[in-house]
Amino acid sequence: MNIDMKNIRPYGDTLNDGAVQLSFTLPVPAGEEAKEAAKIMATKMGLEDVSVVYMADMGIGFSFFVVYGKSTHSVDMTVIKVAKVETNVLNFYQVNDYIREKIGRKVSIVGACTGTDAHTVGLDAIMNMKGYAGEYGLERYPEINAYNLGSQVPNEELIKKAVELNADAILVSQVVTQKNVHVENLTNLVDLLDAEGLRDRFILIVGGPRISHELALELGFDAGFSVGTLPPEVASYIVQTLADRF
Amino acid sequence: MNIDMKNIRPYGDTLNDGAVQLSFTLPVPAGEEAKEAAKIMATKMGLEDVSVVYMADMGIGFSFFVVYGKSTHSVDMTVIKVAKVETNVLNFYQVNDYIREKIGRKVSIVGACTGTDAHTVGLDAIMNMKGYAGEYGLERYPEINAYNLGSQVPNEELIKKAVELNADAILVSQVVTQKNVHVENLTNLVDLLDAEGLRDRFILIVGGPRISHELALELGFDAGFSVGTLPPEVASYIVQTLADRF
Amino acid sequence: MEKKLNLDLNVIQRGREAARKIAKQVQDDIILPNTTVTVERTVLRLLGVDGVDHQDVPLANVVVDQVHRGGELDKGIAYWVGNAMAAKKMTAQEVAEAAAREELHLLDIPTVSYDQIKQVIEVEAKRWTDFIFEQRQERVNMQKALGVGRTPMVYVIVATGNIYEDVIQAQAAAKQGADIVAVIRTTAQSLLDYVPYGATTEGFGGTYATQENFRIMRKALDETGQEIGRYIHLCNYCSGLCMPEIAAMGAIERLDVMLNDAMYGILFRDINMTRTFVDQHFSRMINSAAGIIINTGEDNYLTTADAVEEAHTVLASQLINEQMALNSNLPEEQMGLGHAFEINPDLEDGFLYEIAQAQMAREIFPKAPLKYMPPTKYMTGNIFKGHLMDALFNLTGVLTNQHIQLLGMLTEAIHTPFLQDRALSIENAKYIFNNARHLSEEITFKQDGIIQRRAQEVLNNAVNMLEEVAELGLVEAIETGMFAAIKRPVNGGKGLEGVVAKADTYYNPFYSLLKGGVE
Amino acid sequence: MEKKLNLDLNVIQRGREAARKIAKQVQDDIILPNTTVTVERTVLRLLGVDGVDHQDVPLANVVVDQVHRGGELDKGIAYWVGNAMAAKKMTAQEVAEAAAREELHLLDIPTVSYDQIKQVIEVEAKRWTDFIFEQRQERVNMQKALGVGRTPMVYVIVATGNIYEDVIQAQAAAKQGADIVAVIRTTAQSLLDYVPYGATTEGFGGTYATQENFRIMRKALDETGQEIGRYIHLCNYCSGLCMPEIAAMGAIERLDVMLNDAMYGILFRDINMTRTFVDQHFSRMINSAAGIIINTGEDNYLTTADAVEEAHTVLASQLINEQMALNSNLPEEQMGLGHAFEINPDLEDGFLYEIAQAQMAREIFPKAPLKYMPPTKYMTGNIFKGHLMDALFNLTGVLTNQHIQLLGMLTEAIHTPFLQDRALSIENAKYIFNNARHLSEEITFKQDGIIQRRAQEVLNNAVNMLEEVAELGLVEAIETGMFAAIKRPVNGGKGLEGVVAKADTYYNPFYSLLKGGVE
Ligand code: B12
Ligand code: B12
Ligand SMILES: Cc1ncc(COP(=O)(O)O)c(C=O)c1O
Ligand SMILES: Cc1ncc(COP(=O)(O)O)c(C=O)c1O
Repeated sequence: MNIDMKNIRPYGDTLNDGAVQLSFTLPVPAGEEAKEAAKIMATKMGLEDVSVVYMADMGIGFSFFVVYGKSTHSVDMTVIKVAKVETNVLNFYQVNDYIREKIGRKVSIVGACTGTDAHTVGLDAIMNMKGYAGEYGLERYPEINAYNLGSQVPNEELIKKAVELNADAILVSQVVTQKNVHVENLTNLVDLLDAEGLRDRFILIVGGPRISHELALELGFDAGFSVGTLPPEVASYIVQTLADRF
Repeated sequence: MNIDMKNIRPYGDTLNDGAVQLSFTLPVPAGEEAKEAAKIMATKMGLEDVSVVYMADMGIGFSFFVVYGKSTHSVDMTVIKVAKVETNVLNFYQVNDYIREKIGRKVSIVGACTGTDAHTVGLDAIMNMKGYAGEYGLERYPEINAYNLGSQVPNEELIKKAVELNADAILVSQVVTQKNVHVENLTNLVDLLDAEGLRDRFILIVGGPRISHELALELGFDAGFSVGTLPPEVASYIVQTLADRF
Repeated sequence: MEKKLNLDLNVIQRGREAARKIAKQVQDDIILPNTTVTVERTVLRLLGVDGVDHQDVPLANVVVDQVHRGGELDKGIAYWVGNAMAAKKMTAQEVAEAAAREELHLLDIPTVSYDQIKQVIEVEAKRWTDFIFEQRQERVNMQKALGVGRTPMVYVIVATGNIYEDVIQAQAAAKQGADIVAVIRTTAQSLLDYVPYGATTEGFGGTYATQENFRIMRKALDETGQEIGRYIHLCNYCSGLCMPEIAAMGAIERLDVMLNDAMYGILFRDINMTRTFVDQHFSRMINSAAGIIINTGEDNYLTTADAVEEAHTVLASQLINEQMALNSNLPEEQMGLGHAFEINPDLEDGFLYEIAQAQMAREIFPKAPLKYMPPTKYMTGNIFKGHLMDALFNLTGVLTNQHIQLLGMLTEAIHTPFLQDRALSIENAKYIFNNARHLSEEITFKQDGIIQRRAQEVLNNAVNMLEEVAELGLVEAIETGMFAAIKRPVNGGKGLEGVVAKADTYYNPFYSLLKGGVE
Repeated sequence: MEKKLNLDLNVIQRGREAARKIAKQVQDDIILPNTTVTVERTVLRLLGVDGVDHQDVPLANVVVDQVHRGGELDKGIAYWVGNAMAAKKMTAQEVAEAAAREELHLLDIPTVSYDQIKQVIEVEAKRWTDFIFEQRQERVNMQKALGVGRTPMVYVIVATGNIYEDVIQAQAAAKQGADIVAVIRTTAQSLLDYVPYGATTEGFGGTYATQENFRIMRKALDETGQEIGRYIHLCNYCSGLCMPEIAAMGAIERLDVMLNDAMYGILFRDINMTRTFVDQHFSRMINSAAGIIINTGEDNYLTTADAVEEAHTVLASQLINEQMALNSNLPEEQMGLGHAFEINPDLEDGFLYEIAQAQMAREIFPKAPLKYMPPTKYMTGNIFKGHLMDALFNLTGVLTNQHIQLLGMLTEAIHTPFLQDRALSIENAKYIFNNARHLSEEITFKQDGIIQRRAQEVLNNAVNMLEEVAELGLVEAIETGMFAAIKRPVNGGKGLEGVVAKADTYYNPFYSLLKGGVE
C-alpha cells in the first residue's frame, strides 16, 4: 500500500477513508433535534459523511450517541518527534554487572506514592522483591539498595528520606490524575527540590498509567514511565544515567 | 442544572466538560510516534486534554486507538430545525375510517426494494399482513390495496407497476448504503419519474435504517422513514397527504 | 462426546429417515435425469478449459452455449468436446478457443466413435481429478506442517470489493488470530450465469469470486500461514447459478471451505428448483473429492423468521442438507451444517434457548464441523451492546463445542467490517474461548429443565415437519411455502432455461471419477 | 438452594469454628475492655448532638475531646454528658453548644447520682433508638409499597465530588435501572478523626460523607423511587476512623447499605487494630438495629494479591467478618460479605475458577446478601475488552445467585464513571441477567471437575489458614503479615490515641438498647 507519511489518515477498510468512531452524551433530550446536534458536533470535529448510528435516552433528558464518520484531518508523521528514554535496556545480571564495573558502589534508590495517592501496586511492581511479569523488582538487585516508602507520602518527607539515605534516584508513582492532581503534586516536588538546591543531586523519575516521558520532562523530571514498565527498564535507565553523570 | 441551549457541549460527569470517546485505526506501526499521531489527530478534531488510553497493533503495521478528550466545540440548539413528518399518527381503525370519510375510495400503494437491494425485512415490516412490533402491515388495512413487489426491483419496473396499479403512493426501501449506492438509486428513480412527467402523480416515500426525512426531501421524495418505523405512521402520512392534495 | 439433552434417539432416527426419503426422491426424480449448463461448463473447466473470449465471455460458456443452442447438450458436453478433440487432435482448451473465434462449431464436426471420445476425455479428466486430489493432499501436508487453530475455529469475513484490499484485511485477520477467512462475494454475482474472469477490484459489498481472485488470496494466506505458523483456511461462495463451476475452481485453487446449500438458492435467490438440485449435487461431489468443508445456509431462515418459533426449520433443513450431501458422497466430516444465534436479546432465558439449539445440533450431528452464525438481526448501532451479544454467542460456541465460529461484528448494523472491528471481534472470541475452555466438560443440564425441554421440543417439531415433507415430496413442500414461508413453483425461478434432460447416452466422466476419489 | 460443589460440610464447620474462636478472643480481649473517641462521639450523636463550632469542629468532637483530654473518657461520655444534663437541666445539644462556647467544662460540673444520670440519658437514648427503628420500619414500608429490584441487585457508584452533581448522576442511574447507588467518599476522608459537616461540593475522587449529604441524596433517591416505582437503595462508607459515627448518621438518614469491614481499616488504611476492632463492633450494632446491609471489603485483598493464589484469604476473611458481625448481633441477612471477579482474563479456564469461587461463597453463606465486586485490576484502556470482562462477571453473578452486583465499568482503567459509562454498564448487567435468568437452576457441575475441585481447594486452604490464625490469635496473625501480606503491629497505626480502656463504671446506654432492637 502506498501510505503517504505526510498525510496519515484514519483507516477503516480503505486507505485514507478517514473512518472514525465517536461516542458522547449531550445534555438534551433524545429526538430528531438531538440527533442533529450530535451530527453537527461531529461535523465541527471535522467529520464528513456523519452517521449517528445510535441514540439512547440517559434517563434525565440527556442523550447518548454512537457516531461514525470520515475525518478530514491528516497527520504528518514525518515531523513527529517524541521524547523517549534512550538508554539500552539491560537485564537483571547486566545491570548488576554494570554497577560493579562502571559505578563501583551500591546504588541507592528511594520510591514513594506521593500526595494522597495510595495506589502502591505500580510502584511495588517496580520495586518489590517479587517484581512484575516475571521480572524481579529493584529490591532483589544485589547492587541496589532500594527503599520503598509506600503510599501517601508527603513530598517533604520523601525529600528528607532521600537525603538521609543518600539516594541516587527518587522514584515517584502517581496514579490518580483527576482534576490534574498529579501535575500539581509533581510540580510541587520539583519546586521543593529546587528551593533546597537539591534538584541536581537526584535522578528524578515518575511513573504511572497516565504519565509519559514527555510529560515528565515538561514537569522537570529526568524520565517518565507508563503502562507496562518493567523493573529492568527503570534500573537500566538509572545506572546508565548515573554512570554518564560521573 | 443550568444548561445553555446556545452552547451545548458533551457531558461526561460535569456540565460542559466536553467529554468524548473516540476510536480509530492509523496506518502506522504501534509505538510512541503512533500514539503521538493519534493525539495530534484528536487535537485536530478540537479535543483538549487528550488521553490515548489504548493502543493495539493490528497485525499489519497499523494501530488501533481508544482516545478520550474534551471537545472544545459547542452546538447551538436554538437554531436547529429538523424536517419531520408532521402528520398525526392515526391507528389502524382511524386510518381506515379516515379513508372512508375523506377519500371515499380504496387507496393503492406499491412498494419495492429497488436496485440490487434484497433486504426485504424492513419493507415487509411495513407492508406484510403480519406487520411489525404488534402493528398490522398495510396489506391488512381493508381500505388499502397494497402491492409488495419484493426485492431487487429495477426502478423502471417499479414505475411501470405503479402506473398499472394506479398507485397513490410508491414505497421504496433501501438498506444497503455502501458507496452511497442508495443515493444513486433513489436519484435515478426521481429522474425517471420526472422524465416521464409522473413525479406529481405519486406520493413518493423511501425508508431504511440510514434514511432520514431530511435526506428524502433532499433527494426529491415526499417523505423518509427510518429505524423503528411502524406501519400506522406510514399509512397515516399517506392518507392525510392524499386528502390534502385533493 | 457427552450427551446432555436426553434426546430421544428414535425421534432423531425418524427425522433422518424422513430426510433420507426426501433426498432420495429428489435424487431419483430430479437430479439423476437432468443436467444443467453450469454442470456442463464445469466439465469443460475440469478438462482444462479456461479464459474468456473478446467480449469477456468465459470460454466454458461459449462452448456450452453453442451446443445448448443446437439442442444437443443432453448428450453431455464431454461427448461433443471429446469428439472435437479426437477429430481435430486438439486439446479441450484449443477446441474452446477455436469455438470462441467462431472457427469451429462443435455440432458440425463429423462424429467419431464413442470409444475414441472416451479415450481422449478420460485421460484429460483423470489428469485434472488427480490434480484435485493432489491439492487435497497438499492441504493435508500443509496443515500437518503448520498446524491448525483449535475449535471453535475463528471465521471472519473480508468484504472490501477489491481483491488486493481484501488481501490486506485477510492477512491482518490471520495475524490477529483468524483461522478461516471468507471473501464475501459481490451482491450481484449469485444470479450471473457465468463466472467472471481475472483479478477484480470493483465489487459491491463484496468481491467477485473468480479463479484468479481465489489464487491471489490463496497465495497471500499461505504466505501469512507460513509466517505465523498456522494454516489459514480460505472460504468462498459455492452458491448461485454457477455452483459446480465454483466448486471446481475452489478445488483447483485449494479453497478449504465453501458456502454450499441444497436449497438456499431456491428459497433466497429464487433460482429454479431443478437447476439448484442438480447443480448442488455435482458441486458437492467436487467439494467432497477436494476435501472442502461445505457450509450450509440455515442461518438465512432466521433473518426473516423468528428464531424461537422457527427453530425447528433450521434442524429440518440441516437433516435434508445432510442426506443430500450423503447422496453426493460428501463425508460427515465435511458437512459444515449451519445454524445461528438469532434469538431476540430481550427474551428472558434466551441464552438458555440458544444453548439448547446449539447443543442439539452438536449431539445430532456429532461428526459434522458445524458452522455457527452470529447475531445479526438484532444488532443495532449500539456497538457496545452488540459486542456483548457476540460475547454470549462466543460463549455458547465454546460451551457446545461448535467447530466453526463465524464471528459477529459489533458494527454489524452499520457497515461491512473495518479492520479494527474484526480485531475486536477476534479478541472477543479468543478471550471467551480461552477463559471458558473446558466449561463444556464441566457442565450438565438439569433433567427436564428449560434447556432439555426446549431441545426436545425443537427436535419433535422438526421431525414432524420432515415427515410431512416426506409425505408431500420436497418439491410440493417448497411450492406450498413450507420452508421459510417462501413459495417457489417448480417451473419458476431463474436458470430454468439452463436445465436439460439427459439423453440415455449422456456422458460425464466426472461422476465416476470423483466418486472414486473418496474413501 | 441447590448445592453444586460437593463441599465437605465438616470442613466448613471447622472453618466457622476457627473463625468463632478468633472472633471471641478479639471480643473478649480487645473489644469489650475498650472504648474509643468515635464510639463516644457516636453516643453523643445518638443523644441528639449535632452541628459544629466556630472552627467547623463537630460538637461531638468538642465534647469528647474535652473529657478525653481530662483523662476521664473511660467512664463513657454518656456519664459526663448525662451528669451535665441532669445538673444543668440541659439537653445534650445544649450541653455540647455550651461546651463549644467554652462556657461549660464537663469535668468541672459537680456529679449527680448514677441513677439520675441514667434517668436523663435513657429517655433521650430511647428516643433516638426508637427513631432508628422507625426509620427501619419506614424502609420496610417503602419497599413494600414500591417494590425492590430482583437479585442480583444492580449497584453502581457516583463519584463526582459534588453532592448536587452526584444527585443528577444517581437519579439518572436509578432511571437507567440501578437498584443501589453508592456515593463514593472522597479519598482523604477515611483518615479524618471527625465527620465533616453540611452539604459539600468539593470532594476528590468522591464526595464527603456528611449527614447533610446523606439527607440530600436520600431525598433525591426517594423521589426518583416514587417516580419509577422501585425503592432505590443508598450506600455509603462506614469505614475509617469514624465508623460508628457514620453508622449512626446512616441509621438516622435511612441509608440501606454501608461498606463496613472488620479488618479493612487495619490492613489497607493502617488504622490501629484495637481502634478498628472496637469501632467496627459498635458500628455493626448500629447497622444491625437500623436494618442496614453491611458490605465487607474482601475485594481489596485481590487488588494487590493474585486472585488465584490468594483466593482462600477472601474466604477466610469472610468467615471472620461473619463471626465478628454475629458478635454485634448483626443477622446473616444483613451480611453483604464481599468477594470479587479479579482473575487474570488471560488465564485458561479462568471463568471456571470465578464460577467456583462465587458459587462457593453462595453455598457457604446461603443467607447472606453477598456483594460481588467486578474486575478492576486487569481492566485497561481497551474499553471494548473491558465491557466483555464485565459481561462474564455479570453472567457469573446471575449464574451463582449473587445478591448485590457492583457493576464494573468499561472505563475502569480511565476515569470515575461518566454518565454514559454507567448506562452501558447497567445495560450490560440487565441484558445478561435477563437473558440467563434461570441458568443457575439449569446447570450442575461435574463431579470432581475443575470447578468442584477448585472450590474444595480454596475452602481447604482457607480453613487451614483460619486454624492457624486461631492458634496464633488474630492480633499476632496480622502482626506477622498473614493477611494481604501486610504487617501491622498492635501498637501501630492511626487512631491509637483515641483508644481508651473502659473503667468498671463505663456507661453506654446503646449497647443494651440496640441489642434489644433486633429479633
Ligand atoms: C487497585 C486499585 C485500587 C486499590 C489500590 C490498592 C493498592 N495498594 O495499590 C484501592 C482499592 C485501594 C483503590 C482505591 C482508590 N482508587 Co483505585 N484503582 C485501582 C485499579 C483497579 C488498578 C490500579 C493498579 O493496581 N494497576 C496495576 C499496576 C501494575 O499498574 P500501574 O499502576 O499503571 O503501574 C505500572 C506503570 O504505570 C508503571 N508505574 C507506576 N508507577 C510507577 C512509578 C515509577 C517510578 C515507575 C518507573 C513506573 C511506574 O509501572 C507499573 C508496572 O508496569 C485502577 C483501575 C485500573 N484498572 O487501572 C483504579 C483507579 C486507579 N483508582 C481510582 C480511584 C479514583 C481510586 C479512589 C480515589 C476511589 C475512592 N474515592 O475511594 C481510591 C483511593 C485511593 C487513593 N487514595 O489513591 C481511579 C483513578 C481515576 C483517575 N484517573 O484519577 C481508577 C483509574 C479507577 C476508576 N476508574 O475510577 N484503587
Ligand atoms: C437480514 C439481513 C440480510 C438478509 C436479508 C434477508 C431479507 N430477506 O431481507 C440476507 C442474509 C439475505 C442479507 C444479505 C446481504 N446483506 Co444484509 N443484513 C441483514 C441484517 C442482519 C438485518 C436487516 C434487517 O432485516 N433489519 C430489520 C428491519 C426490520 O429493519 P430495517 O430494514 O431498518 O427496516 C425498518 C426501517 O428502516 C423502516 N424501513 C425500511 N424500509 C422501509 C421502506 C419504507 C417505504 C418505509 C416507510 C420504512 C422502511 O421500517 C422498518 C421497520 O421499522 C443487516 C444488519 C443489521 N442488523 O441491520 C445486514 C446488512 C443490512 N446487510 C448488509 C450487506 C452488505 C449484505 C450483503 C450485500 C452482503 C453480501 N455481499 O452478501 C447481502 C446482499 C443482499 C442484497 N443484495 O441486498 C450490510 C449493509 C451495509 C451497508 N450499510 O451498506 C448490513 C448492514 C450488514 C453489515 N454490517 O455488513 N442481509
Ligand atoms: C449458502 C449461501 N450461499 C450464498 C450466500 C450469499 O448470498 P448470495 O446469494 O448473494 O451469494 C449465503 C448467505 O448467507 C448463503 O448462506
Ligand atoms: C470496607 C471498605 N471501606 C472503605 C473503602 C474505601 O476506601 P477509603 O478507606 O478511602 O474510604 C473500601 C474500598 O474498597 C472498603 O472496601
